[in-house]
Formats: sequence, C-alpha cells, structure tokens
Amino acid sequence: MEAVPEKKRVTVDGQDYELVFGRPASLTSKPFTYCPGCNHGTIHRLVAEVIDELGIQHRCVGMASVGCSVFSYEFFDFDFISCAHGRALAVATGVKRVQPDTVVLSYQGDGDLAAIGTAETIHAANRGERITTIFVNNAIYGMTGGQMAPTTIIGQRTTTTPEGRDEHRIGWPIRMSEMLALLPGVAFVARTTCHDAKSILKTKVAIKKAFRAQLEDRGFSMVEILSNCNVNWRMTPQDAVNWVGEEMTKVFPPGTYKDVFAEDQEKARADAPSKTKAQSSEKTEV
Amino acid sequence: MPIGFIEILDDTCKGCLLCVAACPKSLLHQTKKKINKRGLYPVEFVDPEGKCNACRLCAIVCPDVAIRVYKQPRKPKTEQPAAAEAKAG
Amino acid sequence: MSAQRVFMKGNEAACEGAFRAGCKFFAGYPITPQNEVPEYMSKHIWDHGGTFIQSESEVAAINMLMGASAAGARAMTSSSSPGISLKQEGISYIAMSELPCVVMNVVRCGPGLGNIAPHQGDYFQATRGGGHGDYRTITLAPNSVQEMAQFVYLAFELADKWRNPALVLSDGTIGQMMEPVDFSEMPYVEPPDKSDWCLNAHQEGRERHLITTIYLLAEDMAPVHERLVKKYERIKKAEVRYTDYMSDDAEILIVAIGSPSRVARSAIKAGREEGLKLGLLRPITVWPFPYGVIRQYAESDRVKAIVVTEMNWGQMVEDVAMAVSGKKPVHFVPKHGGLTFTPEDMLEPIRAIRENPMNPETLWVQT
Amino acid sequence: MLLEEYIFAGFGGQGIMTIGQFAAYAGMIQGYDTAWIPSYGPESRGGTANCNVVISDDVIGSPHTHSPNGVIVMNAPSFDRFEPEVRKGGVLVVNTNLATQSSERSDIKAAYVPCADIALEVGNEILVSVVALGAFNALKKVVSDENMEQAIKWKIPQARKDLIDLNVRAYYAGKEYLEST
Repeated sequence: MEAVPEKKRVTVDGQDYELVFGRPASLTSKPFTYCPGCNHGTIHRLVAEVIDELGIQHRCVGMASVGCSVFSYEFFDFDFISCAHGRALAVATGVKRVQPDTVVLSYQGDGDLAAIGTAETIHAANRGERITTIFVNNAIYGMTGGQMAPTTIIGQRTTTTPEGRDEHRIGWPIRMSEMLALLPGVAFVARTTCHDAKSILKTKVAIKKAFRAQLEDRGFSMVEILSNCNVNWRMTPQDAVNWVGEEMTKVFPPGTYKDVFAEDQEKARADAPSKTKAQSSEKTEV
Repeated sequence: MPIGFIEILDDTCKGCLLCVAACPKSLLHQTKKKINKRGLYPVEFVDPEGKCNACRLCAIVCPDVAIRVYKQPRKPKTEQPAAAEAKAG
Repeated sequence: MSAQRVFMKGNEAACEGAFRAGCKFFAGYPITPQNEVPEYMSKHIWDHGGTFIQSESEVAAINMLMGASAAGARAMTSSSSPGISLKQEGISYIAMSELPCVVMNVVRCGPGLGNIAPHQGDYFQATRGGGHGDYRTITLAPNSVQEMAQFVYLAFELADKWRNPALVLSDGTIGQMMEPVDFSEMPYVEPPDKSDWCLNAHQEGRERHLITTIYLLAEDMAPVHERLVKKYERIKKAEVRYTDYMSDDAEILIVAIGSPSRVARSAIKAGREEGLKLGLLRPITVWPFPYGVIRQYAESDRVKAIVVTEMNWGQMVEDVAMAVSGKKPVHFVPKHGGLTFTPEDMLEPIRAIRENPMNPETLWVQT
Repeated sequence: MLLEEYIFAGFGGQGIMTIGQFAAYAGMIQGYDTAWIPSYGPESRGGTANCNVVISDDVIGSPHTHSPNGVIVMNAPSFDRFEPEVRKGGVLVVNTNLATQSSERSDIKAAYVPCADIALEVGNEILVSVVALGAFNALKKVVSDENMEQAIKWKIPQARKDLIDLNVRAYYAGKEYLEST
C-alpha cells in the first residue's frame, strides 16, 4: 500500500505550493494498521515528528510492548526490540545502561504499563533511568477484545465489567502520572490528550520535553496520553474522542505533574532578585 | 488562487471522519463515491471556492498521516521568520 | 600445585569467570543460596567497566538482561530455583530472539519456597527449555568451585557462538563452598563485536536492526522455528561434554552431576576398596545430554547396571533411561528434601544391585 | 593418603566460619586440595552454626563430612551433636567456657580449653574461636603455624594490622595453652 511519494513543492495553475505537513522521516512508509480513528497513529506521528525535530532518529532504540502497539516497530524507522508484556522498561534499562548514547523510547499501553508492568514502571522511574516512555491510556484492553484495564473508569462497560466497573469489586482507575510524579528519579511526567487539534499540539510539546529530559540526562520521563478505543468502546471515532475530552479527563486530569525544566526556571527566578541586586550594586559601584 | 490545499492519500485514509469535524471551513466530506484498497470510504476534499488556508487542523487530527498540506510560500516575508527561528533554535 | 590458586566461594568464582569472559552487565535479585553473586558483582563489576543493577524482581532482571544483550553486551544474571521460575518468561523471549546471555541457577530445594538446602529439582526446567514455547538452552553443570568459574566463562563463549541463552546449573553446595581456583586457563577476553545486529546509536547508513519474537502468521513463524530446530541439532552434535572417573573397567556405572557427583567419587573409591567395580560418568552439558556415550556403556558386556544418583525425585534418570533404552537395568538412588548424600548412602544400594542387578528396591521403572 | 575432615561448630558470631576458612586456606597454601562449606541459612545469624573443612592430597569428593576426624565445639549444643560423630582416633577440642560436658569416649583425643578466658587475656572476646583453632592445630599439626598465619593475613584486611596481630596472638595462645597442659 505504498502511497505516491511526497513532493516538497508542487505547482498548480502556475502557482507554487510548499508541502507544510507530510510524513515524518522517522516513520516508515508503511501505513498504520490500527483501527480507523485510533489515536495510536496520531501519537506515533507526534513521536516521529519530535524525533525528527531533535535530529535523533539514528540514535533511537524503541521498545515495542504488548498490546495494540505490539507492531509499532513496523512504523518507526529505527532500531527496535519487542518485549514481553509489561517488561519494556526493564529491557529499556538494559539497553540504556549498555549503550548510553542511544535515545531509548518505550511505547506502552495501559495494561502493559499500569497492570502487568507496574513494578517495572515504578522501579525504572525510581532509578531515574534515562528513558522516555509514551504511555497510551485508552482505559481498555484493545487487542484482546475490550476487557477491563487498570485505567477503566468507574461505570465503564467492558467485556469483563459488563455491568460497568464497580469500585467495590475491582477498585478504582489507577493514576500513574500522579504516582510517578512523587518519585525523585522522574524528571518529567505529564498527562495530555489527543481529542482535538489543540490538545494534540500540547501533546507534542510534552513529548518533546520528555525527550529533552533524556537527552539532557535529567532522569526518567513519561507522557501519559489519553487515547480512544472507539471500536471497543462501541462509539464512532468522533464520539470516542469527545468522550476522552469530556469524561476521561474528569478522572485523568491533563496537566504537568513533574517538570524539572519548570523547576529550573522557578529556581532561577527565585535566585534572580538577589542576582539583580548584586548586579545593580556592582553597577552603582562602577 | 487558494492559499493552500490538501491531498488525501486515498489508500491510507480509513474514513474515520475526525478531519471532517476538525475543518473550520467544512471542506472535507465523506462521499462514499469511491472505495479504497482497504474497502473503506476515503474522505474527499472539496474546495471550489478556494477557501482552504492550509491551517493543517485536518492533518493534525488525522491518526493515519493520510493528509498532506500544501501552502503558498509567503512572499518576501518568508526569509525573516525563518532566520529568526534558526537563531532561536 | 599451582601457586596462582585463590581460595574462594563458588558463587564468587562464578563472578570472576564472568569478568574474565568480558561480562559487562549483571542484573539480579537477592535469594539464598546465590546472594554472594550479586554482592560480589556489585562490588567488582564496575572495575571491569560493567554495570550492576539490583532489580525489583527476577522478572525485571532477566528482561534487563534481554535489553543489555540486545544492545551487544555480554550479560549475566543469577538466581536460585524460585527466582529462576520467574525468569523463565524472559528466557523464553531471549531464546526466541536468539540473544546470547548467561543465567546461573544455584539450585535449592523446591517446589514452592521449599528450603535453602542444595537440591537438583530444576533439572527438567533447565534441560527442557523451562518457559513457554519450544526452545532449548545450553546447560552446563559444574561440580566444583573451579568449574563454577570455568563453566560461566565457557557459557559466555557458547552463548555467543550459538546466539542462545546458556545456563549454569549449579547447586547450593557448589555455590556456598570455598575451594582453591586456578584462573590461568581463563584469560581476560574482549567480547566479540556485535554491531552487525545489536541495537545501538550508530544507525546512520545502515539497515535498522529489529529484534522480535512475534510472527502472527504461521507461515512466517514456521521458517523461524525451522531455523531454531536446525540450530539445536547443530548444538547437539557439536557441544556434548562429559567426563568420567574409573569407568574403563566399571561393572556398575554411576551417572551423577553437581555435588552428588563428588560424593559419588568418594563412594567409588571406598567401593573399590571392598571390591565393587564402580565408575562414574558425569555429564558436563546436561543439554545437549551425552546420550551417545551412555548408550555405549549400556551396550558394553562389562556393565551390569547403571545407577543414577540425584538430589530429586528422578529427573536426569529419565534421560539416562532414554539413552540406555532398556539394554541394562537403570537404578535410581535419590536424596530428598535438601539432605546431602554420604558415600555410604550410595554404596548401600549399590551393594544390593551387585547382588541382584534387577533389585526392585531401586530399579527405575517408567510406568 | 591424606584425608582430613573437620567440623567446627558453635554459636553464630563466635567466628566459627572464619576459623574454618583459616584452616582450609592454610591447607591450600600448604599444597593440598581443600574445601570449606558452611551450614548456611537463616539460622546462621545468632543460632547454632557449623562449617565443614576437608583437606586432602587427592581431589576432594564430598565437601560435607559425616564422620569428621577433627571437631571443635564452642558451646554445649554443639558438643551434644558432634561429640558422638568424631571418627575413631579423631580430635575433639571443647570450649569449656560454654560447654561443661566432657567426653566419655576413650577412642578419641579430647582437649578442654577455656577459650573465652584466653581470648580475654589476649585482648578480645571475639578471638574465642581462633584460640580454639590454635589448640586444635597443636593436636592436628596437619598444616604449619606459618601457613595459619598466612591464612589470617589473607582473611583480614591489611588495613587492620592490629586485628591481624590479635588473631595471630590468640592462635598461639591457644596452641601454648594446649602444649602447657
């Protein structure tokens, strides 16, 4: 299914046009195999765009986890390894420790990162591994057919919570970003959504910061991205993204939970008055 | 002359219609006129009045990178912002 | 005797063997009786330019190993039985990914938590793959502190040669005891260059490297399986290792590995003094298993019976019985619960076997 | 053929494991094959502890010994457990400060040493097992005193020269006590 190759410039009716939005170089030419409307594609593209902009494509090593994104290595154009369910961050730790020059990307879903891989997630974060994790939270197990996820919200129907998730039987949706923000090893953690163009652009900013945290050797970074699974939610793609924006964000509030860069700035600001004082006194002396 | 236009990759488009809702000028439609290799109805871009200003919103929300956006280069101004950007970077 | 001998614990000697083989990555989790391994590693691996991680679990440790190995390093982990069970998931993935690594099992008594005494209950697990799916791991069984070092050293070589996990199947006795070790046969080596397939940050101008274990289509998977099977067949032909002791004129052949094989040696000496013609066949690789040489003994007119001594309920004895193929009676002399053999524990049933080679007390009969 | 099999037993913390390693190391530098193995486990902290030492001029079979020809017992429970196991003609050293029993066997050579008293005289109670080892080796004489000194220097970090001296003095104090009685 090879598309017509991209042209940077075209001429229509004697008028020159420039390509201002195309396929990032860090993606292979293979079209995504995700369901129509699934945000995995959106998130893949954002990650690839960030990698392109940072110029790190040929330094990246990706961890493919288990879930719908198990074949993510088909779409990202750099070295990849597929990991056992939940173990991506342990594998990533091994890669990063042996090859510190690599930029390690771990791409995981909610079942992988927040259920079977909770221990690996928390401890990789706590060790402050220089790894960037993209956590795609769609509140359901997509690949296995719509079972309850650790992040399924109260009342949400899945094939294993047919009456809706009942917290007295199965507990509450787990908030990973808030939890990880408590760990000193974490440099950056944010929750964003992909339900409209504005939120998608915000997500990209967050992904970029997450990679910066790794490149600048600051610690573990993660972006939790609220995504949709319209097929298993039994909604149209548009209804599904609307549900993300209206319902999921109530349980999983978007925001930045840990940001060493912002902390740096704050510190700089706090130090600033004394500095300006010092500077001004110097000036008066001069 | 329109400021911009888009190209939809018919065989990549899965007809999820997220772009249709995203276009502020309502230039995208599901027509069901043609069917792609996946057996899905790709979205069609219809802009007879040249309203598209290459705002990219459709492409941003597209989960499949199925939309390419083309835009007229800005005339003399193009140099300056690009240079400023390079400096900032 | 060599002046270069150093006196150390089996678990520590294993680490020294690893350093000499160029091991640059170790991840592990505490469990008795292998704790000296992560302790020694954490102290010394940095001096060899390597990395040590005390992982959150054995599951994480083996997966860290997978990453380290995929990134091109010689990597090792160690554990004891319950921990090795947890590692089986990762070992399956590593085998399928055709990544080299070394896993050491200082076997204790199971099932469940069992106890921390030496045992050999993990023989099946080690020689039959151990995790899900169809695969094999090269498995070496040391019986001395010297061999702990030597076999770890060799395991790294074999793992890289075949791009397959290699196991060192030790036991609590060998791990915990101290003996003199001579490292003169284990020079420090630079690990082989793996940049033609490993994951690294130098991808410009080359095809990207993919390491995966998933092939959804059976027609994609079948050639992968075929390649693995062919590899295992080649390993079976090339890597069988064993050693023997006084077996040339033996009428009763003892087959044993690990610490029981040492007791067997004492038993053979004592037995020969009272006229029992005993000999020992000790497999060094338990996968691939030395079926051929055992078959030769079984076919010899001189050998009257074969005795397998194990600290378990009968595992290696099945391999021996398969090799013997009913040509001679196979007897099984076990020790349970983490108790260790004395030479007399072996000699007493052997005396009865000499009187009656079909002695039903110890005859291994598969129903 | 030389086959020496020892069991050293007492409370955890008395230095039982250490004197076992001294003996095995000394045997190694004397040119023998040696093996040392602890009875390891959770009980090794504070409870009873014992280790096995084998010294031989041939390849060592089992490192575990079930009929030792040399035993040190540092407390009463160890006496009860291991005194009957000593091989005929073997040696038994008893720390009389904690084990007040005496052996009724005539087929073994038993020595009774107030190890704790001697250790205190030398300077520190922690040397109690080293005193016993000195007495034990005065009876056994399998490895030389020089090699025992080497073993002490191998085991204790060079930075703790004071400790090395104390251990050596304790060893000889044990030896002299036995030779003087």
